[in-house]
Amino acid sequence: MILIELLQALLLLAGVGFFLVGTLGILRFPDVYTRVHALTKADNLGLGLIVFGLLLGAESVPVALKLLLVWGLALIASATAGYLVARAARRRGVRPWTARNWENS
Amino acid sequence: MTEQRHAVDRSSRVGTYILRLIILLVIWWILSGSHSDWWFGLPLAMAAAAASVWLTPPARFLLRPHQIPQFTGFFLWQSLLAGWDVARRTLSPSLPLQPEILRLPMALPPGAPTWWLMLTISLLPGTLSVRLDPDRVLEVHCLDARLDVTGSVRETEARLARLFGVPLQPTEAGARQ
Amino acid sequence: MNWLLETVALLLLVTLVLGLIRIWRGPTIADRMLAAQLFGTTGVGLLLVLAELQQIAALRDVALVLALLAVMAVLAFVARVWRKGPEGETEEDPPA
Amino acid sequence: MPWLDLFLGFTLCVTAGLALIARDMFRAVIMFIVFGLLMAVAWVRLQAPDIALAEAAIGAGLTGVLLLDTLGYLRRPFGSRVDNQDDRS
Repeated sequence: MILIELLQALLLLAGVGFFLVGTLGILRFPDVYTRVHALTKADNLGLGLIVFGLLLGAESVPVALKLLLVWGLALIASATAGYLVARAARRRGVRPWTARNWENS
Repeated sequence: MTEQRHAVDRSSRVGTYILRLIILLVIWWILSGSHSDWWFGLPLAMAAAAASVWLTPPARFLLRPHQIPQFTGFFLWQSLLAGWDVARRTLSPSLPLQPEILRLPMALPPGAPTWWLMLTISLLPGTLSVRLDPDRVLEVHCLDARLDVTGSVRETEARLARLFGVPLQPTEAGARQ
Repeated sequence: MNWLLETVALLLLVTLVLGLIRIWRGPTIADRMLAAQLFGTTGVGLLLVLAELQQIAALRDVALVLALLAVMAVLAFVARVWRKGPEGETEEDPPA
Repeated sequence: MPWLDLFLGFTLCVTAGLALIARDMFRAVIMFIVFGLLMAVAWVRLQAPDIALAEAAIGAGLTGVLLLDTLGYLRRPFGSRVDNQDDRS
Protein backbone atom coordinates (compact mmCIF):
# COMPACT_ATOMS: atom_id res chain seq x y z
CA MET A 1 0.00 0.00 0.00
CA ILE A 2 2.74 2.40 0.99
CA LEU A 3 4.55 1.43 -2.18
CA ILE A 4 1.61 2.49 -4.31
CA GLU A 5 1.38 5.83 -2.54
CA LEU A 6 5.08 6.38 -3.04
CA LEU A 7 4.77 5.62 -6.74
CA GLN A 8 1.78 7.93 -6.95
CA ALA A 9 3.70 10.76 -5.31
CA LEU A 10 6.60 10.18 -7.66
CA LEU A 11 4.38 10.27 -10.75
CA LEU A 12 2.55 13.41 -9.61
CA LEU A 13 5.74 15.29 -8.85
CA ALA A 14 7.32 14.21 -12.13
CA GLY A 15 4.19 15.42 -13.93
CA VAL A 16 4.41 18.83 -12.31
CA GLY A 17 8.10 18.90 -13.18
CA PHE A 18 7.30 18.42 -16.84
CA PHE A 19 4.65 21.15 -16.70
CA LEU A 20 7.26 23.50 -15.26
CA VAL A 21 9.72 22.50 -17.96
CA GLY A 22 7.11 23.06 -20.66
CA THR A 23 6.40 26.56 -19.42
CA LEU A 24 10.09 27.27 -19.12
CA GLY A 25 10.50 26.07 -22.69
CA ILE A 26 7.75 28.42 -23.84
CA LEU A 27 9.68 31.23 -22.18
CA ARG A 28 13.16 30.30 -23.35
CA PHE A 29 12.72 28.91 -26.86
CA PRO A 30 13.41 31.38 -29.66
CA ASP A 31 10.45 31.18 -32.05
CA VAL A 32 6.89 29.97 -32.53
CA TYR A 33 7.79 26.58 -33.98
CA THR A 34 10.18 25.58 -31.22
CA ARG A 35 7.67 26.78 -28.62
CA VAL A 36 5.04 24.50 -30.13
CA HIS A 37 7.50 21.65 -29.58
CA ALA A 38 7.87 22.55 -25.91
CA LEU A 39 4.14 22.92 -25.46
CA THR A 40 2.92 19.74 -27.08
CA LYS A 41 5.58 17.39 -25.81
CA ALA A 42 6.39 18.47 -22.28
CA ASP A 43 2.85 19.36 -21.29
CA ASN A 44 1.23 16.24 -22.62
CA LEU A 45 3.78 14.11 -20.86
CA GLY A 46 3.19 16.12 -17.67
CA LEU A 47 -0.57 15.64 -17.91
CA GLY A 48 -0.05 11.96 -18.69
CA LEU A 49 2.10 11.41 -15.63
CA ILE A 50 -0.41 13.21 -13.42
CA VAL A 51 -3.23 11.12 -14.92
CA PHE A 52 -1.34 7.89 -14.27
CA GLY A 53 -0.53 9.05 -10.76
CA LEU A 54 -4.21 9.69 -10.04
CA LEU A 55 -5.11 6.45 -11.80
CA LEU A 56 -3.39 4.45 -9.08
CA GLY A 57 -5.78 5.89 -6.52
CA ALA A 58 -8.93 5.72 -8.64
CA GLU A 59 -11.89 4.22 -6.82
CA SER A 60 -13.65 2.52 -9.74
CA VAL A 61 -13.13 1.45 -13.32
CA PRO A 62 -15.26 4.20 -14.92
CA VAL A 63 -13.32 6.83 -12.99
CA ALA A 64 -10.03 5.42 -14.22
CA LEU A 65 -11.32 5.26 -17.79
CA LYS A 66 -12.58 8.82 -17.52
CA LEU A 67 -9.12 9.98 -16.51
CA LEU A 68 -7.68 8.23 -19.55
CA LEU A 69 -10.39 9.76 -21.73
CA VAL A 70 -9.47 13.23 -20.51
CA TRP A 71 -5.83 12.56 -21.31
CA GLY A 72 -6.59 11.23 -24.76
CA LEU A 73 -8.75 14.23 -25.52
CA ALA A 74 -6.06 16.60 -24.31
CA LEU A 75 -3.48 14.81 -26.46
CA ILE A 76 -5.55 15.12 -29.62
CA ALA A 77 -6.49 18.69 -28.74
CA SER A 78 -3.00 19.96 -28.20
CA ALA A 79 -1.48 18.08 -31.14
CA THR A 80 -4.17 19.58 -33.36
CA ALA A 81 -3.74 23.03 -31.88
CA GLY A 82 0.03 22.89 -32.25
CA TYR A 83 -0.25 21.81 -35.88
CA LEU A 84 -2.78 24.52 -36.67
CA VAL A 85 -0.69 27.26 -35.09
CA ALA A 86 2.46 26.07 -36.84
CA ARG A 87 0.65 25.89 -40.18
CA ALA A 88 -0.82 29.37 -39.72
CA ALA A 89 2.61 30.73 -38.85
CA ARG A 90 4.12 29.08 -41.92
CA ARG A 91 1.39 30.47 -44.15
CA ARG A 92 1.89 33.90 -42.69
CA GLY A 93 5.53 33.60 -43.60
CA VAL A 94 7.03 33.51 -40.13
CA ARG A 95 10.59 32.40 -40.77
CA PRO A 96 11.86 29.63 -38.55
CA TRP A 97 14.66 30.54 -36.23
CA THR A 98 17.92 28.87 -37.08
CA ALA A 99 21.16 28.71 -35.17
CA ARG A 100 22.77 30.84 -37.86
CA ASN A 101 20.58 33.92 -38.17
CA TRP A 102 20.09 35.57 -34.83
CA GLU A 103 18.29 38.60 -36.16
CA ASN A 104 15.05 36.69 -36.58
CA SER A 105 14.27 36.03 -32.97
CA MET B 1 -5.85 3.47 -54.05
CA THR B 2 -8.56 5.63 -55.54
CA GLU B 3 -8.95 9.15 -54.26
CA GLN B 4 -12.69 9.63 -54.26
CA ARG B 5 -14.81 7.80 -51.78
CA HIS B 6 -17.32 6.11 -53.99
CA ALA B 7 -20.35 3.95 -53.53
CA VAL B 8 -20.21 3.00 -49.89
CA ASP B 9 -22.51 0.06 -49.89
CA ARG B 10 -25.28 -0.39 -47.43
CA SER B 11 -23.77 -3.17 -45.38
CA SER B 12 -20.67 -1.15 -44.52
CA ARG B 13 -22.93 1.72 -43.48
CA VAL B 14 -24.80 -0.51 -41.05
CA GLY B 15 -21.57 -1.98 -39.76
CA THR B 16 -20.12 1.47 -39.18
CA TYR B 17 -23.29 2.49 -37.37
CA ILE B 18 -23.11 -0.46 -35.01
CA LEU B 19 -19.40 0.05 -34.36
CA ARG B 20 -19.82 3.73 -33.56
CA LEU B 21 -22.89 2.99 -31.44
CA ILE B 22 -20.85 0.60 -29.32
CA ILE B 23 -18.05 3.15 -28.92
CA LEU B 24 -20.53 5.86 -27.94
CA LEU B 25 -22.23 3.57 -25.43
CA VAL B 26 -18.87 2.83 -23.82
CA ILE B 27 -18.17 6.57 -23.64
CA TRP B 28 -21.59 7.12 -22.07
CA TRP B 29 -20.81 4.45 -19.52
CA ILE B 30 -17.51 6.15 -18.70
CA LEU B 31 -19.06 9.61 -18.48
CA SER B 32 -22.09 8.76 -16.38
CA GLY B 33 -20.17 6.60 -13.93
CA SER B 34 -21.72 4.07 -11.61
CA HIS B 35 -25.32 5.21 -11.90
CA SER B 36 -25.78 5.00 -15.64
CA ASP B 37 -29.21 6.03 -16.87
CA TRP B 38 -29.56 3.86 -19.91
CA TRP B 39 -33.07 5.03 -20.79
CA PHE B 40 -31.47 8.37 -21.60
CA GLY B 41 -28.08 7.26 -22.76
CA LEU B 42 -29.21 4.65 -25.28
CA PRO B 43 -31.44 6.92 -27.43
CA LEU B 44 -28.81 9.65 -27.20
CA ALA B 45 -26.04 7.32 -28.36
CA MET B 46 -28.24 6.03 -31.18
CA ALA B 47 -29.00 9.56 -32.36
CA ALA B 48 -25.35 10.55 -32.09
CA ALA B 49 -24.21 7.49 -34.03
CA ALA B 50 -26.79 8.20 -36.74
CA ALA B 51 -25.63 11.80 -36.95
CA SER B 52 -22.00 10.75 -37.15
CA VAL B 53 -22.68 8.28 -39.97
CA TRP B 54 -24.62 10.98 -41.76
CA LEU B 55 -21.96 13.67 -41.30
CA THR B 56 -18.81 11.56 -41.58
CA PRO B 57 -19.10 8.75 -44.09
CA PRO B 58 -17.86 5.33 -43.04
CA ALA B 59 -14.09 5.17 -42.75
CA ARG B 60 -12.20 3.33 -45.42
CA PHE B 61 -9.48 2.51 -42.94
CA LEU B 62 -10.02 0.49 -39.83
CA LEU B 63 -7.61 -0.09 -36.99
CA ARG B 64 -6.51 -3.66 -36.64
CA PRO B 65 -7.31 -4.51 -33.02
CA HIS B 66 -4.41 -6.86 -32.40
CA GLN B 67 -1.95 -4.11 -33.38
CA ILE B 68 -3.35 -1.53 -30.95
CA PRO B 69 -1.40 -2.59 -27.81
CA GLN B 70 1.86 -2.62 -29.70
CA PHE B 71 1.28 0.83 -31.12
CA THR B 72 0.15 2.18 -27.76
CA GLY B 73 3.32 0.92 -26.15
CA PHE B 74 5.44 2.49 -28.87
CA PHE B 75 3.55 5.75 -28.53
CA LEU B 76 3.82 5.93 -24.73
CA TRP B 77 7.52 5.16 -24.74
CA GLN B 78 8.21 7.67 -27.50
CA SER B 79 6.24 10.43 -25.78
CA LEU B 80 8.25 9.79 -22.63
CA LEU B 81 11.42 10.18 -24.68
CA ALA B 82 9.99 13.32 -26.31
CA GLY B 83 9.24 14.99 -22.99
CA TRP B 84 12.67 14.06 -21.69
CA ASP B 85 14.31 15.42 -24.83
CA VAL B 86 12.52 18.77 -24.54
CA ALA B 87 13.30 18.94 -20.82
CA ARG B 88 16.99 18.31 -21.45
CA ARG B 89 17.17 21.04 -24.08
CA THR B 90 15.20 23.53 -22.00
CA LEU B 91 17.22 23.06 -18.86
CA SER B 92 20.67 23.11 -20.40
CA PRO B 93 22.05 26.66 -20.21
CA SER B 94 23.33 26.80 -23.78
CA LEU B 95 19.92 25.89 -25.28
CA PRO B 96 21.14 23.30 -27.82
CA LEU B 97 18.78 23.79 -30.74
CA GLN B 98 19.37 23.47 -34.42
CA PRO B 99 15.89 23.73 -35.94
CA GLU B 100 15.29 22.99 -39.56
CA ILE B 101 12.32 22.30 -41.80
CA LEU B 102 12.45 19.05 -43.73
CA ARG B 103 10.24 18.05 -46.61
CA LEU B 104 9.24 14.41 -46.55
CA PRO B 105 7.08 12.72 -49.18
CA MET B 106 4.27 10.71 -47.63
CA ALA B 107 4.12 7.00 -48.15
CA LEU B 108 0.81 6.46 -46.37
CA PRO B 109 -2.49 6.69 -48.26
CA PRO B 110 -4.40 9.95 -47.79
CA GLY B 111 -7.14 10.18 -45.20
CA ALA B 112 -7.08 8.83 -41.69
CA PRO B 113 -3.58 7.24 -41.79
CA THR B 114 -1.99 10.52 -42.87
CA TRP B 115 -3.82 12.46 -40.18
CA TRP B 116 -2.71 9.97 -37.58
CA LEU B 117 0.86 10.32 -38.76
CA MET B 118 0.73 14.10 -38.57
CA LEU B 119 -0.73 14.07 -35.08
CA THR B 120 1.59 11.34 -33.86
CA ILE B 121 4.85 12.81 -35.03
CA SER B 122 3.91 16.10 -33.38
CA LEU B 123 4.07 14.21 -30.10
CA LEU B 124 7.27 12.32 -30.87
CA PRO B 125 10.79 13.51 -30.04
CA GLY B 126 12.00 16.50 -31.98
CA THR B 127 9.41 16.55 -34.77
CA LEU B 128 6.39 18.71 -35.52
CA SER B 129 4.22 18.54 -38.62
CA VAL B 130 3.81 21.99 -40.10
CA ARG B 131 2.08 21.69 -43.44
CA LEU B 132 0.85 19.11 -45.89
CA ASP B 133 1.34 20.11 -49.52
CA PRO B 134 -1.27 19.13 -52.09
CA ASP B 135 1.34 16.89 -53.73
CA ARG B 136 1.56 14.94 -50.48
CA VAL B 137 4.82 16.30 -49.18
CA LEU B 138 4.80 16.87 -45.45
CA GLU B 139 6.79 19.72 -44.00
CA VAL B 140 8.29 18.66 -40.71
CA HIS B 141 9.89 21.09 -38.30
CA CYS B 142 12.56 19.41 -36.26
CA LEU B 143 14.22 20.70 -33.14
CA ASP B 144 17.61 19.31 -33.94
CA ALA B 145 18.64 18.56 -37.50
CA ARG B 146 21.56 16.51 -36.21
CA LEU B 147 19.18 13.75 -35.17
CA ASP B 148 17.92 11.14 -37.59
CA VAL B 149 14.52 12.73 -38.08
CA THR B 150 13.78 11.06 -41.40
CA GLY B 151 14.43 7.65 -39.92
CA SER B 152 12.11 8.14 -36.96
CA VAL B 153 9.32 9.49 -39.16
CA ARG B 154 9.75 6.51 -41.46
CA GLU B 155 9.55 4.15 -38.52
CA THR B 156 6.34 5.77 -37.29
CA GLU B 157 4.99 5.52 -40.81
CA ALA B 158 5.75 1.80 -40.96
CA ARG B 159 4.11 1.22 -37.59
CA LEU B 160 1.00 3.13 -38.66
CA ALA B 161 0.86 1.13 -41.87
CA ARG B 162 0.87 -2.01 -39.77
CA LEU B 163 -1.77 -0.54 -37.43
CA PHE B 164 -4.13 0.24 -40.29
CA GLY B 165 -3.13 -2.72 -42.41
CA VAL B 166 -2.40 -0.61 -45.47
CA PRO B 167 0.51 -0.86 -47.88
CA LEU B 168 3.19 1.82 -47.98
CA GLN B 169 3.54 3.47 -51.33
CA PRO B 170 7.16 3.46 -52.41
CA THR B 171 8.71 6.93 -52.34
CA GLU B 172 12.10 8.23 -53.13
CA ALA B 173 14.27 8.77 -50.10
CA GLY B 174 13.30 11.82 -48.04
CA ALA B 175 14.41 14.92 -49.87
CA ARG B 176 16.17 17.37 -47.64
CA GLN B 177 15.65 21.03 -48.29
CA MET C 1 -1.49 12.40 0.82
CA ASN C 2 -3.48 15.63 0.85
CA TRP C 3 -0.51 17.86 1.42
CA LEU C 4 1.09 16.34 -1.64
CA LEU C 5 -1.95 17.02 -3.81
CA GLU C 6 -2.08 20.57 -2.49
CA THR C 7 1.57 21.12 -3.28
CA VAL C 8 1.03 19.76 -6.77
CA ALA C 9 -1.95 22.09 -7.30
CA LEU C 10 0.03 25.07 -6.04
CA LEU C 11 2.95 24.28 -8.34
CA LEU C 12 0.58 24.00 -11.30
CA LEU C 13 -0.75 27.46 -10.47
CA VAL C 14 2.81 28.77 -10.33
CA THR C 15 3.33 27.33 -13.82
CA LEU C 16 0.27 29.21 -15.00
CA VAL C 17 1.62 32.48 -13.66
CA LEU C 18 4.94 31.93 -15.42
CA GLY C 19 3.01 31.41 -18.64
CA LEU C 20 1.50 34.87 -18.23
CA ILE C 21 4.91 36.33 -19.05
CA ARG C 22 4.81 34.80 -22.53
CA ILE C 23 1.29 36.09 -23.09
CA TRP C 24 2.37 39.58 -22.14
CA ARG C 25 5.58 39.59 -24.16
CA GLY C 26 4.36 37.98 -27.37
CA PRO C 27 5.98 38.90 -29.75
CA THR C 28 3.60 37.50 -32.37
CA ILE C 29 0.01 36.82 -31.52
CA ALA C 30 0.59 33.14 -32.24
CA ASP C 31 2.84 33.02 -29.18
CA ARG C 32 0.04 34.43 -27.06
CA MET C 33 -2.39 31.90 -28.47
CA LEU C 34 0.03 29.09 -27.69
CA ALA C 35 0.34 30.25 -24.11
CA ALA C 36 -3.45 30.19 -23.85
CA GLN C 37 -3.42 26.60 -25.09
CA LEU C 38 -0.80 25.84 -22.46
CA PHE C 39 -3.16 27.25 -19.86
CA GLY C 40 -5.85 24.90 -21.08
CA THR C 41 -3.66 21.83 -20.58
CA THR C 42 -2.42 23.01 -17.21
CA GLY C 43 -5.97 23.84 -16.17
CA VAL C 44 -7.07 20.31 -17.04
CA GLY C 45 -4.30 18.88 -14.87
CA LEU C 46 -5.16 21.27 -12.05
CA LEU C 47 -8.84 20.31 -12.14
CA LEU C 48 -8.02 16.60 -12.09
CA VAL C 49 -5.78 17.07 -9.06
CA LEU C 50 -8.45 19.15 -7.32
CA ALA C 51 -11.05 16.47 -8.04
CA GLU C 52 -8.93 14.03 -6.07
CA LEU C 53 -8.09 16.55 -3.35
CA GLN C 54 -11.62 17.75 -2.68
CA GLN C 55 -13.31 14.45 -3.54
CA ILE C 56 -15.67 16.01 -6.07
CA ALA C 57 -16.11 13.59 -8.95
CA ALA C 58 -17.89 16.19 -11.08
CA LEU C 59 -14.63 18.08 -11.48
CA ARG C 60 -13.42 15.43 -13.89
CA ASP C 61 -16.31 16.41 -16.14
CA VAL C 62 -15.27 20.04 -15.83
CA ALA C 63 -11.78 18.99 -16.91
CA LEU C 64 -13.25 17.16 -19.89
CA VAL C 65 -15.25 20.20 -20.96
CA LEU C 66 -12.20 22.40 -20.56
CA ALA C 67 -10.06 20.08 -22.67
CA LEU C 68 -12.68 20.23 -25.41
CA LEU C 69 -13.26 23.95 -25.37
CA ALA C 70 -9.69 25.15 -24.94
CA VAL C 71 -9.04 24.05 -28.53
CA MET C 72 -12.02 26.00 -29.76
CA ALA C 73 -10.21 29.25 -28.98
CA VAL C 74 -7.23 28.12 -31.06
CA LEU C 75 -9.54 27.08 -33.87
CA ALA C 76 -11.27 30.45 -33.85
CA PHE C 77 -7.89 32.13 -33.82
CA VAL C 78 -6.54 30.21 -36.79
CA ALA C 79 -9.74 30.40 -38.80
CA ARG C 80 -10.67 34.01 -38.12
CA VAL C 81 -7.86 36.15 -36.81
CA TRP C 82 -4.66 34.95 -38.36
CA ARG C 83 -5.47 33.70 -41.77
CA LYS C 84 -3.99 34.73 -45.05
CA GLY C 85 -5.09 34.16 -48.58
CA PRO C 86 -8.53 33.82 -50.14
CA GLU C 87 -11.38 32.08 -48.46
CA GLY C 88 -12.02 28.46 -49.20
CA GLU C 89 -8.36 27.63 -48.93
CA THR C 90 -8.78 24.68 -46.69
CA GLU C 91 -6.47 21.74 -46.64
CA GLU C 92 -6.89 18.54 -44.79
CA ASP C 93 -7.57 19.08 -41.14
CA PRO C 94 -6.90 16.35 -38.63
CA PRO C 95 -10.07 14.90 -37.15
CA ALA C 96 -10.70 16.56 -33.81
CA MET D 1 -3.54 25.32 4.00
CA PRO D 2 -4.64 28.68 2.57
CA TRP D 3 -1.63 29.13 0.30
CA LEU D 4 -3.38 27.72 -2.69
CA ASP D 5 -6.41 29.97 -2.27
CA LEU D 6 -4.36 33.04 -1.52
CA PHE D 7 -2.24 32.53 -4.58
CA LEU D 8 -5.31 31.84 -6.69
CA GLY D 9 -6.96 35.07 -5.55
CA PHE D 10 -3.78 37.01 -6.21
CA THR D 11 -3.50 35.56 -9.71
CA LEU D 12 -7.13 36.36 -10.42
CA CYS D 13 -6.54 39.99 -9.51
CA VAL D 14 -3.40 40.13 -11.64
CA THR D 15 -5.05 38.68 -14.75
CA ALA D 16 -8.10 40.91 -14.34
CA GLY D 17 -5.85 43.95 -14.02
CA LEU D 18 -3.75 42.96 -17.01
CA ALA D 19 -6.84 42.41 -19.13
CA LEU D 20 -7.98 45.91 -18.21
CA ILE D 21 -4.75 47.78 -18.81
CA ALA D 22 -3.70 45.96 -21.99
CA ARG D 23 -3.59 48.41 -24.89
CA ASP D 24 -3.49 45.66 -27.47
CA MET D 25 -6.88 44.07 -27.98
CA PHE D 26 -5.58 40.59 -28.63
CA ARG D 27 -3.58 40.61 -25.44
CA ALA D 28 -6.67 41.69 -23.53
CA VAL D 29 -8.76 38.88 -25.05
CA ILE D 30 -6.20 36.24 -24.14
CA MET D 31 -5.96 37.63 -20.63
CA PHE D 32 -9.73 37.42 -20.41
CA ILE D 33 -9.65 33.76 -21.45
CA VAL D 34 -7.05 33.05 -18.79
CA PHE D 35 -9.13 34.96 -16.27
CA GLY D 36 -12.13 32.79 -17.09
CA LEU D 37 -10.07 29.66 -16.62
CA LEU D 38 -8.79 30.79 -13.23
CA MET D 39 -12.30 31.84 -12.26
CA ALA D 40 -13.44 28.28 -12.94
CA VAL D 41 -10.74 27.02 -10.60
CA ALA D 42 -11.84 29.57 -8.02
CA TRP D 43 -15.41 28.25 -8.19
CA VAL D 44 -13.99 24.78 -7.65
CA ARG D 45 -12.22 25.95 -4.51
CA LEU D 46 -15.54 27.41 -3.33
CA GLN D 47 -17.08 23.93 -3.58
CA ALA D 48 -19.28 24.87 -6.54
CA PRO D 49 -18.45 22.43 -9.33
CA ASP D 50 -21.63 23.23 -11.25
CA ILE D 51 -20.75 26.90 -11.59
CA ALA D 52 -17.20 25.87 -12.40
CA LEU D 53 -18.52 23.79 -15.28
CA ALA D 54 -20.52 26.73 -16.61
CA GLU D 55 -17.58 29.08 -16.18
CA ALA D 56 -15.18 26.73 -17.95
CA ALA D 57 -17.59 26.29 -20.84
CA ILE D 58 -18.70 29.89 -21.18
CA GLY D 59 -15.87 31.95 -19.76
CA ALA D 60 -12.85 30.07 -21.02
CA GLY D 61 -14.46 28.57 -24.09
CA LEU D 62 -17.33 30.29 -25.82
CA THR D 63 -16.64 33.89 -24.85
CA GLY D 64 -13.06 33.49 -25.97
CA VAL D 65 -14.20 32.17 -29.34
CA LEU D 66 -16.71 34.98 -29.78
CA LEU D 67 -14.22 37.68 -28.81
CA LEU D 68 -11.56 36.28 -31.12
CA ASP D 69 -14.07 36.12 -33.94
CA THR D 70 -15.02 39.73 -33.37
CA LEU D 71 -11.37 40.69 -33.32
CA GLY D 72 -10.92 38.97 -36.67
CA TYR D 73 -13.69 41.11 -38.14
CA LEU D 74 -12.29 44.27 -36.61
CA ARG D 75 -8.80 43.67 -37.94
CA ARG D 76 -9.88 43.22 -41.50
CA PRO D 77 -9.95 46.44 -43.46
CA PHE D 78 -13.25 47.38 -45.06
CA GLY D 79 -13.95 45.84 -48.42
CA SER D 80 -11.04 43.45 -48.46
CA ARG D 81 -11.07 39.82 -47.69
CA VAL D 82 -7.37 39.49 -47.07
CA ASP D 83 -5.88 40.41 -43.75
CA ASN D 84 -2.41 41.72 -44.40
CA GLN D 85 -1.73 43.79 -41.34
CA ASP D 86 1.51 43.54 -39.57
CA ASP D 87 0.91 41.15 -36.76
CA ARG D 88 3.80 42.17 -34.58
CA SER D 89 1.94 44.27 -32.12
